[in-house]
Amino acid sequence: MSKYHVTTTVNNDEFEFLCEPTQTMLDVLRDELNLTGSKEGCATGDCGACSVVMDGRLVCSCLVLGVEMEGKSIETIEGMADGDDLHPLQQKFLDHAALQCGICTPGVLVSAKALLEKNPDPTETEVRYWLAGNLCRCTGYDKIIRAVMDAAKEMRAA
Amino acid sequence: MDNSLDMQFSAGDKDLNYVGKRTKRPDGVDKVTGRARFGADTRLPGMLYGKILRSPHAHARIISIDTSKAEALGGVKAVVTRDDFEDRESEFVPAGEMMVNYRDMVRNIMAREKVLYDGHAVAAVAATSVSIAKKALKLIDVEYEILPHVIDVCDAMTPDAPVLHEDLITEGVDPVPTKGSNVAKRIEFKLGDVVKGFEQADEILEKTFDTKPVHQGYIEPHACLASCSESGSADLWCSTQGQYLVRAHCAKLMGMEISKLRVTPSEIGGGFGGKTVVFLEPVALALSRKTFRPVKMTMTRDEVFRATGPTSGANVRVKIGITNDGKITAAEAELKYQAGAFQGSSVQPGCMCAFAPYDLQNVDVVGWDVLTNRPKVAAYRAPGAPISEYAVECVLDELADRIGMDAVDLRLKNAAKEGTQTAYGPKLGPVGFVEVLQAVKSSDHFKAPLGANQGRGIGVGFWFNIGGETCVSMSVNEDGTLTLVTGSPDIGGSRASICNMAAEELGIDVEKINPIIADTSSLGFNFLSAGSRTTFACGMATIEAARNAIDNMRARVAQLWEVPVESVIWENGAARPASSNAGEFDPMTLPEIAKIAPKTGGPISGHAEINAQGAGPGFGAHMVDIEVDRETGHVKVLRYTVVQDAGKAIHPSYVEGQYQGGAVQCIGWALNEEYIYGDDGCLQNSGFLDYRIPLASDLPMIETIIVEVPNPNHPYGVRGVGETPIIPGLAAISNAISDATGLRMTALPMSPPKVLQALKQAQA
Amino acid sequence: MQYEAPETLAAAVELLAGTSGQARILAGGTDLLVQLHADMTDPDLLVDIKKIQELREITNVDGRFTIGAAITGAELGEHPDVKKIWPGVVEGLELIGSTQVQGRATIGGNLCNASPAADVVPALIAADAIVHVAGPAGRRQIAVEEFAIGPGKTSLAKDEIVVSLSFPPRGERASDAYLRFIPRTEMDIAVVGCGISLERDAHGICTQARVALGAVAARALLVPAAAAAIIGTSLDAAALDNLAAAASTACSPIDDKRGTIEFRTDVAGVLARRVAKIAYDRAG
Amino acid sequence: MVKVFLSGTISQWADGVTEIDVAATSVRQIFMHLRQRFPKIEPHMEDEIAVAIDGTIFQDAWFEKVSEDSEVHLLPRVGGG
Repeated sequence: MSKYHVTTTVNNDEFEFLCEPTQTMLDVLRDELNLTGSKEGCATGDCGACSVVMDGRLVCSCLVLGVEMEGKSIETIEGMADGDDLHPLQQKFLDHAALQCGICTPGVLVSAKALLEKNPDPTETEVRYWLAGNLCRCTGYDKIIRAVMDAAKEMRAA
Repeated sequence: MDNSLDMQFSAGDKDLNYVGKRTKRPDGVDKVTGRARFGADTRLPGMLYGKILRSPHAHARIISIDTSKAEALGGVKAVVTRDDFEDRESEFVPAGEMMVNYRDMVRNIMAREKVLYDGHAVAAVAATSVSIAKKALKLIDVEYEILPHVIDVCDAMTPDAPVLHEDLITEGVDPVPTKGSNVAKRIEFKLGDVVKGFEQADEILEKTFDTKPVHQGYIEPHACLASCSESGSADLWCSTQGQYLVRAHCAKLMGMEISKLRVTPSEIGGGFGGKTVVFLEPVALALSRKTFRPVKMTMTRDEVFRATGPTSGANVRVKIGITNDGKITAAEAELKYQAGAFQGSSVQPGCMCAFAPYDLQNVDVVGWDVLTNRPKVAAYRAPGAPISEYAVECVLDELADRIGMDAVDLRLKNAAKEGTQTAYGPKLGPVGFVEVLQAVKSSDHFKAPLGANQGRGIGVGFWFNIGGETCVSMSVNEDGTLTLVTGSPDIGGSRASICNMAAEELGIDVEKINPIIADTSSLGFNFLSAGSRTTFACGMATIEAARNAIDNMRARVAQLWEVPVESVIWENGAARPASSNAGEFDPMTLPEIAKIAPKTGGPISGHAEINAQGAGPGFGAHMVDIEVDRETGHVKVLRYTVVQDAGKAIHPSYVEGQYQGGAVQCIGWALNEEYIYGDDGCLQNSGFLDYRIPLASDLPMIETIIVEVPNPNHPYGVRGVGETPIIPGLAAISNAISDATGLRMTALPMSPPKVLQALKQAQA
Repeated sequence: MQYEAPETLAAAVELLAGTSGQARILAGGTDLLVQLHADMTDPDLLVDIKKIQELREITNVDGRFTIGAAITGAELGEHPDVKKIWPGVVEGLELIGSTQVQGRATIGGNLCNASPAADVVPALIAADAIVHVAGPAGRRQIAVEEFAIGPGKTSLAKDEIVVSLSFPPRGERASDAYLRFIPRTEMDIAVVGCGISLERDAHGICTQARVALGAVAARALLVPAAAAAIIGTSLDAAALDNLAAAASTACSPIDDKRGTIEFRTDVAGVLARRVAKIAYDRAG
Repeated sequence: MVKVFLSGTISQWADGVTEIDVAATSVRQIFMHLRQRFPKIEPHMEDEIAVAIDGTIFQDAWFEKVSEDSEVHLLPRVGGG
C-alpha cells in the first residue's frame, strides 16, 4: 500500500509523516508521532478515549483518517498543560480524585476542555450530555462531573 | 499470620496525619497529562505486530489448518497454531477467582481439537505491520466440521445437549456418572435442617431468576509486548492485575523457568477481575520465540467482548421461609452458573455468599458449574456473589411486603453479626452490617418522598475479602526521601492509600514517598490485585516494611547515642530518646539519619514478605430511586446511595470511588448490559454501541456513606472495599421497579422491552 | 486503497465514474471508518467530499433552506436560522452519536448510509425534503422518502453524489419535531424513531401534517394514514389515539438485538403521540 | 482434640463428613490427618482449602496454632475480581 505524505500541526508543532490511507488519526498520533496520550478503547467512536480537537471541533481521532490531518490543527492531551502548569481541569481532576485507572482520563479532559471553551457555565445536565461519548467504567462519573463543574467555576472566576 | 503488627486503631483515638486523608495520588499528574504508559503504549525497536485469527463458529471440530499462504506473504515473520503450544496435564492452580487448569488454559489461548466459542483463537501471525498481519490472517485456511452448540445454561444441562468436552465427568454427584456432560460440578453448602425450618415458617416464597453474562467493560483492551532472546530469557510488558500470575502461567505454557521470564506491568486501564488471566501473552511470547523479535499484540474491542472472560449468566432458584414477625426460618437456593467453554465458573463463591448477610439456622445451597459455547468466564468484582445475592434480596423484599414489614427492618432483624454461624464455614468476627443498615435508615434518602411512577428499592451485599502473598520493599534514599516498591498493580488509586499508610508509620510527608510497581524480577511474589486485597494486604506489608525500616534507623541511632535500641523510639518522623532516662539527645530526623547512613552501616531499607491473613468481610447496602416510563418501559435512575463498611477508609476519595463505580456497574448489569447471541451461537453485540454500559447522561450523582467498623486483623482496621459495591444494586433496582409498578421482574437485564411487556401483561 | 479529496463536484464525479474498482465516498466517516476497521468494506478508492464548497454550505433563499450534504450535526445545530424553522430536522441530526461524532457526522452521510434506523431521515421525510444529486449526466432530484430502497441500499448510481437537501418554504404556524427511543440517554441506535412536521391554523386546527417512522421497517416510512389522523383536529385525545394506532399499524419491524417486533410496534405509537404534541406546541 | 468443621465442597471431598475431632496443635497437623483419612481430598489440599480459626480466615496457615478450645472451620478458598 503506497503511503501518503501529510503535513499537519499538533499542539502547535508542525509534523510531517507518511501514512497508509487506512490508518486513522489515532494510529498516526500513537504510532507515527509517538503521542500515546490518546487511547484506543474501541476504534469505533463509541468510547471517546481518543478524543482530540481538530480545527476547533471535538472529534474521535479513531474516526478520522490520517490523510485528513493534512493542513489541520490538532490539539491532544499532551498539549493541555502549559509546561508544568496544569490546566485547571487537570488540577481539579486530581483534587476531586476524578480518575481511578486513568485510561479514559485524557479523552474526558480533552472533551471537557472543549465544552468549557464553548460553554463556560454549563449545568450538571449539560456536562453529563456533553460527556456522554466518553465512557468511564471505574468512577461512575460522579467525581468527573464534580471536577468539571468545579473547574468551570474556577475558570469563570479567573 | 504475623500478628506482631500493632493494631493501631484500637490504641484509641490517636491522631492520624495521613490515614483517612484525601492526599494527592502519586500517579495523578502522569495520568492527567497523557504521560502514563498503559498496555498498548510501549514500543521496541524491530517490533512486529501480532494478530489472532478467531473462530467464526460457536462449536466446530478443527479438521485442518493451512498456514502456508500466510507464511509466504511478504512481511509475515511467524505464524503459530495449536502445534506451537505443548499440551499440558490437567492441573488446577489458583488464579484469582477460581482454580484454573493448564490443560484448559492451553486450549483457551489457542484452540486444539475443537473451537468452543465464537471468537476462540485458532492461529496467530506476527508481521512487520498491522495491515500485513491482518491480510495474512485472511490467507490462513481452516477447515471446520461444524457441531451443534449450546448457549443457555439450562439447555446445556439437558441430557441431549451438545457436549463440549466428552470426557468431562460431573464431580460431586452420587453415583459418579459414566458419561461425559456439560455439568462439571455439583456443590452444596448446608447448615441445620431446611425441611424443619420451612415447617416453622408462616410465609414461604420460591422464585426463579435469570441473569445474562456481562462483561467487566474495562476501557483499555488487553495489550502486551513480548520479547524473547536467544538466551532463553524473555521480557513481557502487559496490562494485568497480577504480573506474577502472568509470569507463572506463561512460564508454564511456554516451558520456561520462572526466573527467565520478567513481566513488567504497565499502568492498567481497568480490570475488575477481567485481567487476572492470560489471553494474548503466551501467544505473543510464542511468536517472539519464533522470530527473536519483539511482538506487540493488542485486542480490538470486538475481540475483548468475544474472547476474554465475561462473568457467568445464570439461573437461580431461591426459596425462603419466614415467620410473621420477620424471622427467617429456612433458606434454600439452587444456582446454575455458566462457566463458558471450560469448567470453573464462580458458582462456589456464589453459593457461599448467597445467604451470608443473614444469621440463619437452616440453609441449603446447591450450585452447578455448567459449560456452554461461550468464552470462559473470568472474575468480575465479587465473582458469583451479585447473581445469587440478587435473587435472595428480591425474594426477601417480597416477603417483607407479604408480612407488612419494612424491608430494612426485615434485614436488620436477621442481620449477620459478630458470632453468626455462616453456612459457608466460620463464625463471623466483628462486622458492620447492622451499622450499615442503621445508616440506611437514618439517611436523608431513606426519608425522601417519591413521586408518581417512582419507586425505591434496597439491596444488600456481602463479600469475604482476601489477603494473600505480598512483598514490599522500601529504600530510605540518601536525601531522606523514600522509594516504595510494591508488586500490586494499582487498579483504582491504591498507591495513594499505600503511601498514606507508609507516611503515617514513618511520620514523614507523604509527598516524600515515591511508589513504584515492580516487575517480577525486582521483587518477590505478589498475588493479584483482586479480591479487594490490595489496600488490605499490600498495606499490611507496607506497614511492616516501614516498621522494619524504622527499626533499622532506631538501631543506627542507638549506636550513635551509645544506648540500647529499646531506649530509642520513633515518633513524628524522628528517632527520640524513649525517656529522659535514656539520655538527653536531640531528636534525629529521617533525613538526618539517611544522610549519615554510609557511616552507620550503609544503605537503609525496610522490607516485608507476608501472606496476609484475616481479611475482614465487607457488607454494604444500596438504595435507589427510579422512575418507570409506563409507555416505553424505560427506567430512569433518579437517586442512588451506597452505604458500606470500609473498616477504615485509608483514602476516603478512592473508597467513595469504589462505591460509586461499583454502583454504576450494578445499574448497567440491572438495566441494559447483556451478551446477545444469535441462533448461530455468535455474539451479536461485541462493541460499546450495543453492549450498553452506563453513560454520564444516564446517571445521577452517586451518594456514599462510609461506615467504619474496624477489621481487628489490620493495623488501621482496613477491610477491602472493591468487591462488595457490585452486589447490592441488582436487587435494589429490581426492588425499586417493583415498588414503582407492583411488578416483579425475574430476569436481567430489566431492559425497556422486558419492562414494557411485563407492564402490558399486568394490565391485561 | 487510493485517497482523493477533490475540490469540485465535477472532479469528484469524474473520479467515481473513472474507477473500475469499488469506490466509497468519505464525508464524516463515522460509519465508513467503522466499516473499514471491521473489514466490512475494502474500497479501492476513497473520495473525500469535504473540500467541495457546495456541499459545505447552508443557504436560505426566500425561506427555502438548502443544506449541503457534508454539513455536520454540530454545524447545523449552530446555524442561527435552521433550528427556528426546522427544529425537528436539527434534533434528528443532533441525536446521532456523541459530541465527538457530532463534530464529524454529516446530514448526507446519515442519509446515504441508508440505515432503517437513521435518525435524521424520518425528520427529513416529515419535512418533505428533496435530495439533490449530481452525476455524470448532470443533476437530478429525489424525494427523500424514495432515496433509501432498503437497509444499506440507496437509489444512487455508482457515480452519483448527494450534493444537498432542500426544504420547502414554511408557513408561520408550522413546525416539526423528532424523537427516538433508545435504552440509554445517548450513544444508541434508534429502536424506533418518529418525525412529524405539521401546520396549524389560527384556531389551532392542524391543516397539514407529515408523519414518518424510523427503525420499524426496511427503510424509514412516510405514514399518510397517521398524518390523516391528526389533520383537521386540534390533537385531541381521540386524534392522538388514532395517530398512535395508525403509526403502530404501519410498522413491519424485525426482532433484533435492539428491540422486539412487539416493542417497536407499541413504542412507534407512543412516540408519534409525543412528537405530534411537541410539533403542535412549537407551531403555535 | 480440636473440633474441625468441614463445609460444602470440603465435606464433599471428605465422604460427606462435616465434623471431626483431630489431635493437632497446628493447621498443618490437621491437614496431615485429613490427607490420611480422606484420600479424595489430597488433590485439593494444596490450593483449594482455607481455614478459619475462631472466625479469622487464613488462606494459607500451616503453622497457625490451634488448641482444644479453638473452633476450626475448613472452607473453600476464595479469590475475587
